[in-house]
Amino acid sequence: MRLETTAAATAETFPQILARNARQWGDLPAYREKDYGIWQTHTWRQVHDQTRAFAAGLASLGFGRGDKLIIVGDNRPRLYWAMNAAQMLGGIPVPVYQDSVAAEMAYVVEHAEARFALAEDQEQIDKLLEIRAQVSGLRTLIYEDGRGLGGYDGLLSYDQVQQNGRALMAAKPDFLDTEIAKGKGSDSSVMLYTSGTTGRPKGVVLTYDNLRRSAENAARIEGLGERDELLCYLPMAWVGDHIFSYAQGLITGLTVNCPESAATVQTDLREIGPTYYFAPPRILENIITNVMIRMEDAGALKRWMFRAFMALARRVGGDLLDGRPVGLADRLLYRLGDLLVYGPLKNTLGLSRVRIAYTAGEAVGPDIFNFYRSLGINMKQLYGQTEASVFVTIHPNRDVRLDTVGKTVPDVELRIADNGEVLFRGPGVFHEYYKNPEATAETKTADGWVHSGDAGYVDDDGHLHIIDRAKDVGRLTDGTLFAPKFIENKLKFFPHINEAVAFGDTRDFVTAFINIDLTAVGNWAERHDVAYASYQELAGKKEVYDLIADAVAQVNRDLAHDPRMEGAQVQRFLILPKLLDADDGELTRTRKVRRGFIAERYAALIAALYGGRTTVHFRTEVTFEDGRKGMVEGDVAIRDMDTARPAPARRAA
Amino acid sequence: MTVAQASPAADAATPILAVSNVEVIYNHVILVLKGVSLQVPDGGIVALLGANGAGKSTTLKTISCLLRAERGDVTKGTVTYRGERVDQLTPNELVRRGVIQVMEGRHCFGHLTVEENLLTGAFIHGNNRRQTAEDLEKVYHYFPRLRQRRASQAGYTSGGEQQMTAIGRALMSRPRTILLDEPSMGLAPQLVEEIFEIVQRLNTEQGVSILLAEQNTNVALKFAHYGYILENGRVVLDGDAAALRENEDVKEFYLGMAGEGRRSFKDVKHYRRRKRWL
Amino acid sequence: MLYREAGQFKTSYSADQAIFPILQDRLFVIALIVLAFLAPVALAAAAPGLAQYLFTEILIPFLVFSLAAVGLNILVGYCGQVSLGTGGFMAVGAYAAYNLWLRVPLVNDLIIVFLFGGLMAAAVGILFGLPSLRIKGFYLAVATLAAQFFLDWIVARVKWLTNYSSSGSVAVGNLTVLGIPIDTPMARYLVILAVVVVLTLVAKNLVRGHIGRSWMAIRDMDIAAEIIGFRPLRTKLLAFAVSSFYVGVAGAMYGFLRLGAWEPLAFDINRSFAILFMVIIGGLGSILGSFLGAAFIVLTPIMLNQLPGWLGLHMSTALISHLEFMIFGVMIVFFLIVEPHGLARLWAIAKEKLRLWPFPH
Amino acid sequence: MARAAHATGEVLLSLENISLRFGGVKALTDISFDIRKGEIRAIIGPNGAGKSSMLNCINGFYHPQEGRITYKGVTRRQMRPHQAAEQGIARTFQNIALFKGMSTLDNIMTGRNLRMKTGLLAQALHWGPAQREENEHRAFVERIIDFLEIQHIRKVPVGRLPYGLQKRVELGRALAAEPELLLLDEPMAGMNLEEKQDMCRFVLDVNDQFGTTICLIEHDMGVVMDISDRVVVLDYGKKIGDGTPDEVKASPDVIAAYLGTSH
Amino acid sequence: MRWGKLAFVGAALAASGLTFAGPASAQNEQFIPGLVYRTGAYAPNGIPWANGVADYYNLINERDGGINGVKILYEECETAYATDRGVECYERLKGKGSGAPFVNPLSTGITFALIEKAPVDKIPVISMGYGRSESRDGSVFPWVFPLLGTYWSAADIIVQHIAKKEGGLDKLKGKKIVLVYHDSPYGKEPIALLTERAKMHGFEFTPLPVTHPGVEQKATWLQIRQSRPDYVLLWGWGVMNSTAIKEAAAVGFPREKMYGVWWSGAEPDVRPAEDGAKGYNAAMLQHGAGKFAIHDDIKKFVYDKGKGATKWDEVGEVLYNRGMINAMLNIEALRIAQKKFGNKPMTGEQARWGLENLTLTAEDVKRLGFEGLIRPIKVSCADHEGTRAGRIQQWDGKEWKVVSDWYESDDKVLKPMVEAAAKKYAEEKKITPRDCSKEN
Repeated sequence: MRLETTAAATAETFPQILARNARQWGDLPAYREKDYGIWQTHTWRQVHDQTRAFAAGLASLGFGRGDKLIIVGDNRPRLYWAMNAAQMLGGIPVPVYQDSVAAEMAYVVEHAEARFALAEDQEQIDKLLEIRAQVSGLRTLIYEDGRGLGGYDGLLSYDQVQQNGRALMAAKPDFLDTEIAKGKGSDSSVMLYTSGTTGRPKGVVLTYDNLRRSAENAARIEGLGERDELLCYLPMAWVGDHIFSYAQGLITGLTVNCPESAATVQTDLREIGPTYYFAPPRILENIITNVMIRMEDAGALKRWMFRAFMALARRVGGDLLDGRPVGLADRLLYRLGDLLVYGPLKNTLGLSRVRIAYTAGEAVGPDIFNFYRSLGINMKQLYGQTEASVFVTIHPNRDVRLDTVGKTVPDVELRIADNGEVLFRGPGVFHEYYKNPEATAETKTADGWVHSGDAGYVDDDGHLHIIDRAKDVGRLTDGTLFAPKFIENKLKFFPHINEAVAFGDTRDFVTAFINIDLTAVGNWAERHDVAYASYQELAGKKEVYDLIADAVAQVNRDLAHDPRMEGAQVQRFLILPKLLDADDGELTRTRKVRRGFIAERYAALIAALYGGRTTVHFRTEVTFEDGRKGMVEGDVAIRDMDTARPAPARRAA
Repeated sequence: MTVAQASPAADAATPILAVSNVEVIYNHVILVLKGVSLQVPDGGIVALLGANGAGKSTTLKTISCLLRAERGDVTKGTVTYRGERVDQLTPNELVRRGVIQVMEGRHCFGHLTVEENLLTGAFIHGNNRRQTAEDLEKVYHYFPRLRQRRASQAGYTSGGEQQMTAIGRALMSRPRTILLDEPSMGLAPQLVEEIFEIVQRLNTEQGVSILLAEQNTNVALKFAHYGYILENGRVVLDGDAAALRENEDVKEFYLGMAGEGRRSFKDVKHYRRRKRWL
Repeated sequence: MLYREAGQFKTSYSADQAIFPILQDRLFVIALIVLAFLAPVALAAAAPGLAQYLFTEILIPFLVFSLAAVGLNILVGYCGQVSLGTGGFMAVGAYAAYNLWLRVPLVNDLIIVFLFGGLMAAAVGILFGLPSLRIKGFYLAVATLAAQFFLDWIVARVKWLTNYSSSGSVAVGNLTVLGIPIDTPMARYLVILAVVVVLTLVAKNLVRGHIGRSWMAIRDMDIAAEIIGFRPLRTKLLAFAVSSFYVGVAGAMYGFLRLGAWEPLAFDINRSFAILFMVIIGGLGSILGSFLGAAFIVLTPIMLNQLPGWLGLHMSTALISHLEFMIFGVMIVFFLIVEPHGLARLWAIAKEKLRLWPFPH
Repeated sequence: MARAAHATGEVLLSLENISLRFGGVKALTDISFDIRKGEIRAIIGPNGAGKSSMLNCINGFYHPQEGRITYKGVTRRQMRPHQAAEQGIARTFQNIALFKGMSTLDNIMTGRNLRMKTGLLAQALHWGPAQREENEHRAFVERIIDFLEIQHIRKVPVGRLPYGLQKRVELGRALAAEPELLLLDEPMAGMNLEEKQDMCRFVLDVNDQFGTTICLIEHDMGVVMDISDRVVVLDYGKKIGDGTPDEVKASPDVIAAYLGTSH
Repeated sequence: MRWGKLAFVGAALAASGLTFAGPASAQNEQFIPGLVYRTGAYAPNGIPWANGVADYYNLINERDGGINGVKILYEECETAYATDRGVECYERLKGKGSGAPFVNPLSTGITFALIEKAPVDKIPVISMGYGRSESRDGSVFPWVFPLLGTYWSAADIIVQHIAKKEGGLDKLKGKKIVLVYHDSPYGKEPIALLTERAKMHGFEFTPLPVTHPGVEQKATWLQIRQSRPDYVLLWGWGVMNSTAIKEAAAVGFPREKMYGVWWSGAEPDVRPAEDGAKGYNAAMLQHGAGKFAIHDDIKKFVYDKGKGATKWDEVGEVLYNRGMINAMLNIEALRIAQKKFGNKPMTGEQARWGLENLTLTAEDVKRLGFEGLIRPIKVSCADHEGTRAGRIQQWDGKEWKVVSDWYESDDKVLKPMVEAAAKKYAEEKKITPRDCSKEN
C-alpha cells in the first residue's frame, strides 16, 4: 500500500496515524530493537497498545494538553512511543540531545517549562535530578531502564506508568480516544531545540501539518513503503531523526530499527541492512577513512584489485547508477568488480540493500560522495533545516550532481535574496521559535518565507548550489572574498584532517586551525615509522605537520584556480593539540564548528598566527561532563605556507 | 598526550628498550595492538597500565618474542634493544641478551622445589657452578622468604612465594631488563608492597631496567618512574608517574578518586564519564 | 567475498541458534546435500564405470569413515575422552548387525540391522566407558586400547559370531531397505548417504544443545562441570554410548555396504588409529572436521598413488607406494604444524576471511 | 542503603569448629562463623591463609575432618559438589574454571543445566520441547548477559577473552543457576579499577535485585570494606577476626597479619 | 601464505575426485590389471611373484607380439596386502582400457572381498593356490578359479605326507599336530580340513594363531615347546615364515618336523633363518625353484633386451616361477577364449569361458616350456581347481630339494566338505547354484 489512501487524509496527527497503522498493518513490524541478543520486534498493533498505555499513564500523572515531555536518551523504541503518547494527550514532546551536559539540558528544560521528563537510564536521570534541584518546574521523572536506580527515590518506571495507564483505561475506556480525536493538523507536534553556532538554543515548534506534509512529499518521491527498513542511530533531538525515524516511520509504515548501543551501530547496521539510510558527511568520511586504512593492511594482490576496481567504479559506477550509457566491456568488468569488491564492501558496511541514501548537514566532498555512488549506492544530497521540517531540496533520482544540493521537493518554493541568501517557503515551514517572537520574525517573513542564512544560487536546471553560511562570509583587508566554510570543507576532505577552522575576516591573510584525524594519521604514522604515544604527541610531530602542509598546499592550489578565492589561500596554520569538542562548547551537538566561541577561547593562538611567531604556548581548560575542570598545556608549532600562484592555463569552466 | 614536559627519551638519550609502532594480530584476523610505541630508559621502571584486554600482556609478549606461541603475529613496527632489532629473535636468544619476562600467573614448575625452580633459570649461563651459586645467593639475599622455603615444592607455596620464585628465577639469568606481567595479581596487599619494594631495590641496587604491566595503578605509579596507559590496543596517555597521578582521567578511572577523596565502591554509577585523555 | 550478510538479522532465538545461521551457508549445505543425492544418479546414467569407481572407492568409504569420525569426535573432540577402541566398536556394530541379519530373517531390513548394530555397539561402549570415571588421558587411551584388543579377540575366537565360517570371514548379500533391493553401488551409496545425513544432523543437534554442552564442560574442566551440577559419570557414559552408536552404525555399514564380505582384520587397531587421525586432522570438536579429516585420510593416499600416472610419469609401483607414504606422512605433519586445530579450523579461518573480504581483519 | 534490607539476620549457613587437614598439613583449624541470609560476607586473609579451602568445604569439594556445616537448617557431613549445586550453592574460582573451548553463551548456558530436562531423543531431533526449552533458557541467559554487559562477547570462545572478562563470564555462569548462596573466590583479582567498579556493581546488584547471599574472598581492601556487611579474617588456617568492616579494620591482629602499615 | 595452503588442500581433494581419468588405451590391446605388493610387511614375497608375472607378460609381447596379435597392456597397482587398498585397486583398474578380463588378487583377504563383486562385475577372480577352498565348486562360485590347488588340498597333501612318513594314516592316532597360522582368512582356511582329518584319524590338532604381520611369535613357540607336538604345520606369509623358523630353532623344535604350506616355502622364508632353516619342509604348488625351458626365452626376449623386472640371478626362484605360471595360465585361458570369440581383447565373461575350458595337456605344457614346472591341468564347470597335486620339498641350507613323490589330495575327504561349505555359502547369500551337468 502507498500513501495515497484516503485513510492518510483523515489521520492528521501522529496518534491518529498510529491508530491507522495498527488497523492497517497490525502484524507488520513497526519497531525493532537489538536487545538480549536478537532483534526484538514490535508490530504496529503492539506499539499501538504500548503507546496508549503509556499515554493513559501520563494522563494519570496529570499530563495534559500543552504539557511538555522532555525525552532524553539513545534511540529506543519506547522513547519514540512516548513521543506519540504525549501527542495523544495534546502534549508536546521535547527530545533533548542525550550527550548534553546538565547545564545545557537545564536551559532547555527551563525554557520549555517542562514538568515531565522521560530519561533512558541512570546517566540521564542523574542529570535531570541535578536539574530538578535547580529548575523548580520539573516534577515527574520517568525512567526506561532501571539499572542502578534501585536506591533512588521519587522516580517512576516506564512500566509503572503503563500500569497506571492500563488502570485508567479500564476505568475510563473512552478517555484516550476522545483526547486523540481532539488533535488537529495545525496543533504543535514537537519542539526541537537547535543549538546553533551562536547564541542560546532556540526551540523550533513544528506542527503536525509541517511534519506530515513534508515527510509525505519526500516519501512519495522516493517511493518509501511499509517494507522499507531504517536504522535510527542519530540523536532523537535532531530534526533529521525526528522526520526519518518518527514521522516517516509512522506515515509510510517502514520499520524503525534501534541499535543495541552506540558502540554497536556498525554491526547492527550490517545485520539490518537498511533500505533507507541517512548519514551526515562526517560519518561518510569516517567510513571511507576506515575502509582505506583497512585496505592498506591487505595483501598486495588485494590492494591492487581494490585500486583497479575502485578506479573503474569511479569512472563508470555513477553513470551506471544514473542509467547513462556505458560500454559493454566496462559493464562486464563492473559486474566482476561487484562480485569481488563492491558487493563485499557494501555488505561489510551494511549498505547492500540501500535503496535511498541521503547525506546533508554539511558540504560533502565530491570524492566522498562519488565513492558511495560509484559503488552503486543511490547516495543523494539533501538540503534542509529544522525550520523547514528538513526538506527543501533533494537530488532527484538519476539527476545527481556533485556540486549541487538538488532540486526543490514538491510544494516548496525557493528564492534567492538580493544579498545571495537562500529563502524558501513550503508546507514544512515552522510555526515559531518557542517564546521568542523576535527571532521568529527575524527568520520568517509574514508571508511565510524563511531566511535560511545560507548563501547560494539556483542554476539553469533548477539545481540549488550552496556557497556558505551567509553571515560567515567576510572579506580580507584587501577586499578578497573570504568564505571560511568553503576553505574548511576543502581541508576536511582530506582524510587526515578531521576538523578545520579558518580565520581571515578583516585580516590580512587566511590562517587555519587543524584537528588531525587520529585513526587516519595514526595509521599513516605507523606506516612511516613515526612513533607516538598519544594524540597530543602525534599532533605535535614535525612529520605530521609536513603531512598536513601537503594537504594545505593542495587546497591552496585549488583556491588559486578560482580568481575570486585566489587571495584567500591559507598562509599559516597550526595543529591544535586537542580535539574540538562539544563538551567544551567548541562544537554544537550536531558537531558544527562554533567559530565565534573558538576565536574567543583561542585568541592567543590566533594572535600568534597573525603575530609571526613560530611557536606558541597553549594552555586551556577542559570541562568534564561532571563539571570538573582539567588543564591542557603545551607548545604548539605554527607552519608558514607558500601560496600558490594562479594556474597559467585557466580552465574555461 | 604527554603530560609532562620531559619525555623518557630526554632522560636517556638512547633508551635501552624501544617499541615502535607495533601492530599485532592474533589468529590472522584479530587486531590487538594498533601501533604501540614506548620506551624504557636504561635503569628505569616503566609501568604499562590499562584494562584487561587493552594489550599490556601482548605488548610484553611482543617484546619477549613469546607471541608466536600464542598464534600472534607482529605485522608492523619494530622492537629495538640496545639499538638492535630484536623482534625476530627467539625468546631464548633474547634471554641471552639480557631481557627476560616473568609471566602473568607466575608459571612455576609446581612439582619442583623452590630452589630447583630457581636453578632452572640459570641454564642460560651453562654449567658454571660457582656463578650459579652466587646468583642463587643473590636471589636469596633479595628474597629471604625463598631461602626459608627453598626445599618446599613450589606448588605448595603461597601465591606470593610463587611470584617471588618466578622473579627470582628470572634473576638467575642475570638480566639487564625484566618484563614483569601483573606481579600483584591475587596477592594480599602487604605482599604486594613487599614485592614491589624488592623490585625497586633490584632496580636501584642492580641497575635492572623494568617494564611492568600492572592493574594495580596505585602501586605501579608509586614505584614506577614513568607510565603508559593503554586502551584498546593504543597508548592514550603517557608521562612521568607523578604527573600521571595528577591527571584527572587517571585519577578518576585508574585511582578511583572523585573530587577530593576516594570514591566508594558502593556508589559506582552504571555509566561513566567519557575519557578525554587530556 | 561470497558472504553477503547484510540484512540477515535474527528476530528469534531459534533463528539465532540455527545450525547454519548464515543464509549462504544454509543454501550451500542444502545444495550440497541435494547434489550429493542427485549428481551421482545423473553420473551413473552418463558414465557408469566412472560412477561405480566413484561410489565404491571414493564416496562410500569417505561417508562411512566420516560417520565413524563423527562418532569418535563426539567422544574425543566434544567430551574429551580419548579412545583407541574405534575399530573394536565398529566390529561390534558390524558383527551384531551381521548376526541379526543372519539369524532373524524377519527383520533383515538394513535400517533395523544397522540400528541394532549401533545399539549393541553403544551397549559395549558404555561398558568400556565405565573406567573413564577414574582414569583420564593416556591412561584411558590404554584402557580403550585394551577394549580394541579384547573385541578383536572375541570376534576372531567366538565362532558363533562368524557363523562358524571356516576362514572367520563372513559375507552378506541380498540386502534390502524398506523392501527395495540394495544391489548396485549407487543404491548402497544412497543408503549410506541418507544414514550419514540423518545421523550427522542428529549429532549436530546433540552437540549444540544441552547434552553437547555437558560433554564440552566435562572436556574443558571436569571439576568445574561437577561444581555446577553435571554428573561426570552419566555425562561421560552418554558420550561413550552415543559415540559408540555412531561408530557401530559406521562399522555395520562398512561391512554390509562397502565390503560385503569381511574378516576381523577389517576392524583392527589400524582402523582405530586411522579414524583417530581423521578426527585430529579434521579438527577436534567439529562435526565438519570429521568429514574433512575423513576426506583427507581416505582420499589423499589414493590421489597420491595416482598422481604420477596423471602427470605421465612412469614409476615403479613400489616407488609410487613409498612416495605416497612419505608425502602423506609429510602432509599430516605439515597440516598439524600449520593448524594444530585441524582442517576445520583452516576452513573456519578461510570462511572468516571470506566474510571480511576484501578487508584483512 | 536499600540493600541492607535484604539481610534478614536469619542464618543461611553456619560452620562450626571446622578443621581440615591434608595429610599432616592443617589447612583449617577450628573455624566457626556463619553467613546470614541476604548479606555480603567477606573472607580475607594473607595468601595461603585457607580462604579457598574454606569455600571448598562449603560447596562440598573438600570434606573437613572435624566440624559441622549446617546449610538451610540441615547439617551435612559428606556432599558431592553437584549436590551442593542442586541445593543452590554456586561459586566462582580464583583461577577461573571456565570451559575454555566454549563460547560465553554456552558457558553461561551450562549454568542452567540443572533446570534442563529434555532427554536424548528430543535433543537429537531438536524439535518441539527441546527447542522450546533451549529458547527459554537462552532468554534467561540473555538477561544475565545483558546484566553483566557482555553482549559483545556472547559468541566468543572464552579462552580468547582477557582475564577480567573471563571472571565476568564465570560470574554469569554461577548466576545462571539462580543460586541462593553465591561463593566468589577473588572475583576482582587481576582487574583494574574500572573493572573492579563494574564487578562491585554486579555483586551489589545481584545481592540487591535477587536477594542472593554472597560470600566472597577478596584482597582489595577498598572493595571489601565498601561492599561487605561482615568480614571474617583468616591467618594460617585460624580465624583472627570477625565483624563489620570497621571493627575488622580496627583490630590490631588483623593489621599485623594482613593489612600492613599502608592502605 | 595460509591461502596457498588452503588452495593446496582444495586442489588435493578435488584432484582425488579425478582418479578415474586414466589414459585412453589403443584399440587392440588386452588390458590386464595386476594387484601386487612391492611394499609393506609382505613385500619380500610379493616382489618375486610380481616380477614373474610382469616378465611373462613382457615375454608374450616381445616374443609373440601379444596373444594372437593382441598386445598385453599390463598395469600394476600396489595393494600392500591390505584388503581395502586391494579393492580400491580393483575398482580403479577393472574398467580400464579393454576392461579387465580377470583379476589375480594375490591375497586371500582381497579374494574374499572380490568374490562378492565378481558376479556383479562379471570379472573372474583367479586365486591360484590360495583363496577360498570351497570356491572350486563352480556351480556356486562360477566366477572364482582357485587353480592348481586350494588350501584344503595343500593341508591334505601335507597330512598324507606325514602319514606316509609315520607309516600310514592309522599311525597318526594320538599324534599331536599343531598349526601355526597367520590370523587371517588365509591362515584359517586349512583349519576346517585339519579338524576333519583329526576327527578321521584321531590325532590331536591344535591351531595357534599369529597376529599380522607375524614378527611376534614368542608366546606361540613357548607354547609349542611346552606341549611338544609331533609336527608343526606352518601357514605363514612374508616375514612370519622366517620368524617362525627362527623361533623353532630357538626353542629347539626340529625343523624336519615342520611343514609349511606352499606360501611358506620360498627362498625369502628360509634364508633369514640361515642354518636354522636346514631341514625345514614345505609343500610345493607342483613347481619348485630352478630354471626351465621357458627361462631361456625369458632371458633371450626379455632380460637380454634389458627389459627384465629384476636381476637375472633372481629369475627362477620359487615365487618368481609361481608368478610366471600364474601369468601363463592367465594367458592360456585368454588364448582358449579367443578361439571361441576371436582374436581381440577378451571381456571378463569371455575370459571366464576360457578359464572354465582351460585344458593343458602334457604336450601343451612342454610346448609352452613349462615342463617340469607344472603338470597337465583341466578345469571344468564343476572343478575350478583343475588339478590338486603337490610334492614336498626340503631346504638343505642352500636350496630347495624335492623329497617326495606326487601326492594328490583326497577328493573323498575334500569333495563333501567343498559341497557342504558351498551349499552353506549359497544359502547365506541366497544363491541358486547352477547345474554343472547341464553345462558343456
